[in-house]
Amino acid sequence: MAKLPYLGTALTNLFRKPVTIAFPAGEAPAAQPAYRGRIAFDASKCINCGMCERVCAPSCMTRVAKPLEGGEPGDQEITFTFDMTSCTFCGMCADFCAKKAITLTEDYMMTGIIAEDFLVTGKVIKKAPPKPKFTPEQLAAMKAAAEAKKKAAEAAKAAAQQA
Amino acid sequence: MLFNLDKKITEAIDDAASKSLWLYHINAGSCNGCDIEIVAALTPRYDAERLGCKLTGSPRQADIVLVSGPVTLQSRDRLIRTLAQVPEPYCLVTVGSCPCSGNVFKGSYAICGPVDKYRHVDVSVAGCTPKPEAIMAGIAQAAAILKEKRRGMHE
Amino acid sequence: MENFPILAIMTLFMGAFINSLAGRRSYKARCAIVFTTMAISLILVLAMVPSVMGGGEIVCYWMGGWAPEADWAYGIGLEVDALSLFFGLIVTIAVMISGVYSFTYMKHDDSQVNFYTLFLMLAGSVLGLVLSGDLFNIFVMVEIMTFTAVALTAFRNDTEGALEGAFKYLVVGSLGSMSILVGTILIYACLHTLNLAQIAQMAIHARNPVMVIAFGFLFVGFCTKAFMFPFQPLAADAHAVAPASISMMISGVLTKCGVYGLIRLVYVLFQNIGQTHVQYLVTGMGCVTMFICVTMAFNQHNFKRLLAFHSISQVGYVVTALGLGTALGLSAGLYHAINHTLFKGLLFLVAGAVQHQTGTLDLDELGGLSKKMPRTTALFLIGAASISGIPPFNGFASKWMIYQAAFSKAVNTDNFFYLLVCGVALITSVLTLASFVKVAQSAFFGQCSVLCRDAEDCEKGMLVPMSVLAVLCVVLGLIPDQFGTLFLKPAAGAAMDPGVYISAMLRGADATVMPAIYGYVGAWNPVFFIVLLLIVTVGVTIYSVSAPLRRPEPLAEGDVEDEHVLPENAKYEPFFSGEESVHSHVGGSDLFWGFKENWKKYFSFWHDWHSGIVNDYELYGVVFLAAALIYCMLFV
Amino acid sequence: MTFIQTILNILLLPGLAFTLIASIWLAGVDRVLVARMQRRVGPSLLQPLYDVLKCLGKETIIPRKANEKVFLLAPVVGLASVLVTAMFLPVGGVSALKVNSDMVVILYLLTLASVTLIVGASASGSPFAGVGLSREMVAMISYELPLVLVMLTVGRVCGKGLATFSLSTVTAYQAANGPLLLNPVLWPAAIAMLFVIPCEVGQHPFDIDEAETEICEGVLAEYSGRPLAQFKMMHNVKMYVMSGLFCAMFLNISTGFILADILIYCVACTLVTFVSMSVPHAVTARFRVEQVFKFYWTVVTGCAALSLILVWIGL
Repeated sequence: MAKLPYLGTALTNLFRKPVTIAFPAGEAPAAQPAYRGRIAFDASKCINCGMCERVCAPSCMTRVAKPLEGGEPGDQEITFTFDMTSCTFCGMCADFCAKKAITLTEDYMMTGIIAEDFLVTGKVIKKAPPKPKFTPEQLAAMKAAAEAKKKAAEAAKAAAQQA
Repeated sequence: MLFNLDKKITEAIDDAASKSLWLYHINAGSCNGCDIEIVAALTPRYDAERLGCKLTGSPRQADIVLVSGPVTLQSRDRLIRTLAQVPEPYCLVTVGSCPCSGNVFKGSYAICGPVDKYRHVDVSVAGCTPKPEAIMAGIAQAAAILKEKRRGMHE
Repeated sequence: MENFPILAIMTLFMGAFINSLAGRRSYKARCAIVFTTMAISLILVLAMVPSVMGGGEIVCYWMGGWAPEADWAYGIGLEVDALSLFFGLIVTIAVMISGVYSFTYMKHDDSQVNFYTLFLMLAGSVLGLVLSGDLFNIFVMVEIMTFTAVALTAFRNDTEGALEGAFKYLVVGSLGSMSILVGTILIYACLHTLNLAQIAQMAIHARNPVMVIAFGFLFVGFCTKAFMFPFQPLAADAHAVAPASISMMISGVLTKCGVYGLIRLVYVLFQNIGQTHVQYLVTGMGCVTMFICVTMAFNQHNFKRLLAFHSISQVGYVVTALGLGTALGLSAGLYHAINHTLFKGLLFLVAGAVQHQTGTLDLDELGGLSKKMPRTTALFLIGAASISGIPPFNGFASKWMIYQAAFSKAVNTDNFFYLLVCGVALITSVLTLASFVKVAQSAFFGQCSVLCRDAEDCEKGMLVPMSVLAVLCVVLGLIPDQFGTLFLKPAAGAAMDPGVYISAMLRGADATVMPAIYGYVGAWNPVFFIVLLLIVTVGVTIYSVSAPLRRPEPLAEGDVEDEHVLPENAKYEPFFSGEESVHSHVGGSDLFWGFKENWKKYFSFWHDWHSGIVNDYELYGVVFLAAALIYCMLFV
Repeated sequence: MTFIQTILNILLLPGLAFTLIASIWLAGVDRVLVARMQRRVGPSLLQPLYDVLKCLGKETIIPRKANEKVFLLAPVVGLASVLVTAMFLPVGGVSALKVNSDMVVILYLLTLASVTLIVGASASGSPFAGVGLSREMVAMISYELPLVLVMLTVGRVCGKGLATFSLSTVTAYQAANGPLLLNPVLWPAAIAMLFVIPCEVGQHPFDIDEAETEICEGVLAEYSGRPLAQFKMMHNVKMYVMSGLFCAMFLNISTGFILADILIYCVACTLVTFVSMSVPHAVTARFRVEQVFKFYWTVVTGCAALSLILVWIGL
């Protein structure tokens, strides 16, 4: 028996219930708390700061910007694509996201046949800022006019003192 | 033939093919994380043997080839050679992020991946590392594909 | 009919003479002479089979018509009973096949006339030995046999070790001849006759120490001729260097002479096989020989050396069986004797073919011959299966009888010794199998070595004799029952009942002999199960042949076998864990590491024992002679 | 009538059909039991059948270095030889084939099965197969000695005054005197036989010849498709043959009713499979080759020899 330490265990195991989970037939068990699984991207929170792309080691995300259709000229639609087959699930993007737009969920069941099965995408619309009233030239002209006016006034003032 | 016997035998074989899945595992420069999870899928808690899985030692007997690792320069020829030696029909399953994309190693001078540059990948399991449940789900998906492939062979 | 034995012998000697006169002319003339003489001799021996084997007749011939007067044999007699004829058949068949094989095999050697002269003299002397009815005549024949065999061993004296092997054989072999001569002299001094029948008639009454010593000397002498235990290094050295057809003669025919001598000695001349201690002596010798030789064979990496040790090991089987002293044991021994000649001859000829085609016999250097020499490989597999006792080949049938004989002897006498014999025999059989697996893997399967790359199947002149032996191997395995009734039963009966032998030779003499304990148990009947095996095999084959097989496609352009094959085209390359396939042949000396590791001490002891020094071997022989004499004095 | 009966015996009851069903059953039960002992659910009972059928449907690759004929023929002969071996086993007192020394025939036919494995491996030209066949041969040398001793012991006990290597005599003796396992003198021999079974079959702790983690399936390294299926089936049938041999030699219980006898035989076979194959499989790691040899030639042979000596001195 000394040389076969598991003999007793094995024989008693015969009369015990198996410890196997029901999974392929039944429900997949939940992952442990704080498991870092599939990325969830909340586009509404994103401010398109780009920090996530900057900290991602395997560069698993892409940002594609294109002009927004039907928007103001200069408005952009930015597509965030997170490729799960490329991700290391390190969580850096979530940590650095100022607005908590990126979170790592507990969903680990990531199997697929084509690349599209693994993509997490989100679209952010970037509005062009409102137009200013004067162009820089106008501003400069206005500034120059004001300065000329000021100079003229000073000159008039100096002439009055001398006289 | 008598009582459609040949058809019945073919059906029985097709049926058996999706219930007996022998795995051959190729490490194409993996960090061993995924390898451990593959073995974990065979442990009592997950028990992939329920699906008929068994690890074999030779590609000649494999039905499902599991590839892990980003396909390094050293392992590229070996991977291709081993895949060439697997008898048809078989399924190629990549385990983890590396064989799909190269993961953090992407762009290195020593990486020749991803795997689908060389062979059609049937099922990919993403994760770094994937959990054993995910690997089993991938194997189950591969079993379905294997059945389809076999049906395709008959036609 | 009376003249047939002497004609059979003299034809061979005359053939030798004519050959040396006329054989120099051309290759064809030589072959014609040799073939004719061998054929005539074979036909003469076969012509005696129906009456001697079937009718129980005993053919007697007195040289020069010197028939016995007043019940006293003066002349030289030839007496052929079923036992002699059985061995005569073995001899003539083996000679025929070996000779035909030599025609092609020795084609490229020089001084072939001398070869065939010696060969026919060897054949004649061996046939003379087994058909002779005179003890001194037997000695003369043994001498001729030994010297021609020595000369033939050294025939290819340009090869390394040929002269050395022949010299060892000569020196230690002469110890055996000397023993036989001394034994003969002592018997003549006691009984004043040299005729076998007369000795047999008188020896049973003359149980004095001199006769016992004579028995010891003769026993050792015949053991030497059969290369039993302390003499096995000679066989190994001689076989390794002799031409293959001569190796076949030495193992298939010369050792059988020793066996024949032993049977005549213990069953007919002294009739003391009924004594337990004689049984111990003979059976013990057989067991020790078969076990030590098979383990020695395990270590060899020269194809023919390995076969040589196996040859002695199988002779050990024969001697063990005949030492049991029962009819079943003797039948089993005789059966195994003829089977041994067939399968070992086949294996030696295969080794010769391999040497002929590749130029080497070193198992470490051979490899992958099965693709280059498919026919030779098939023949080798038949031979190997036979010697390892794989059913349904002949080795199995005779080994089965040997186990049966040993086991029933053990049960009947309640003696543990025979049970051990049975166990040793079974284990030896497995070890035999193991070393033939080694040969198969090293030489015939696996990857093709450099030396074997250009080899091809040998010519028909060599394939045909080998095929004949292979067919005989299969046939004798399939009809053990019929063969037993036709040949073994009369032969064993003749040995078990020397009274008939004596009265045939000395007509009217009263023959007092030991009571014949004759009961033939019967061989196993493989027919039923062979049929079944065939049915199942055919059934499975049909299904498996209909399968879609992927035969290797030819190599793609730019790919070189064994050197570089593109990874994409590697489907039919052997699996090397993904590495590029290189030449890596598993085989040769280190194949059975797990076994040898545990037996390191045993193997190194026997390795040192086989020192290769002729002085040592002579010493072993002398010690064995002394031990045998002491044993005989104490117990027999 | 007897001819028809013989044919039926060969094809149905103790013969082909029964053998195939029994071997699938035993192999399946073994896998399930091993799984249960490791607290797993395990595969379905028909898993060995699925494996074999699946292999039948796969492509058969003949490697370029292989000798095609021997490569394909070896598994056929191997399967045939174990099937024929199974014919000699008495099921409920009836055996399909009888010769007067069937124990020796069984011994040699089992050897033949191993030899086909070796020759097939040898013909495949793979170095892994070379290593595997060397190990298989050493395993064979290891178990052959105790097996022979056990057979001698049983033959001695059952064939008083007669030379018997005959299984039918052994079963007849047991039918008259009760199973041999009740005789305490034979317990060491029975233990030795229980150890011989897994090694002969090539079951887990002794599967040194096809160690998939060390030498890439060893002897089977180059086999795929149909020949592989034949070898796998041979493995299953061997499992039944060895269990059946143990039952015939030590556990033959006869009630007089043939159906009950067959049932008892099946249960006994399953039990033997469990004790000799499943339990060691579940609790031990694989042996090394020289450990196997040492273990068999010391411990197991010792057990068998002890029994033999005890029987011989008349206990």
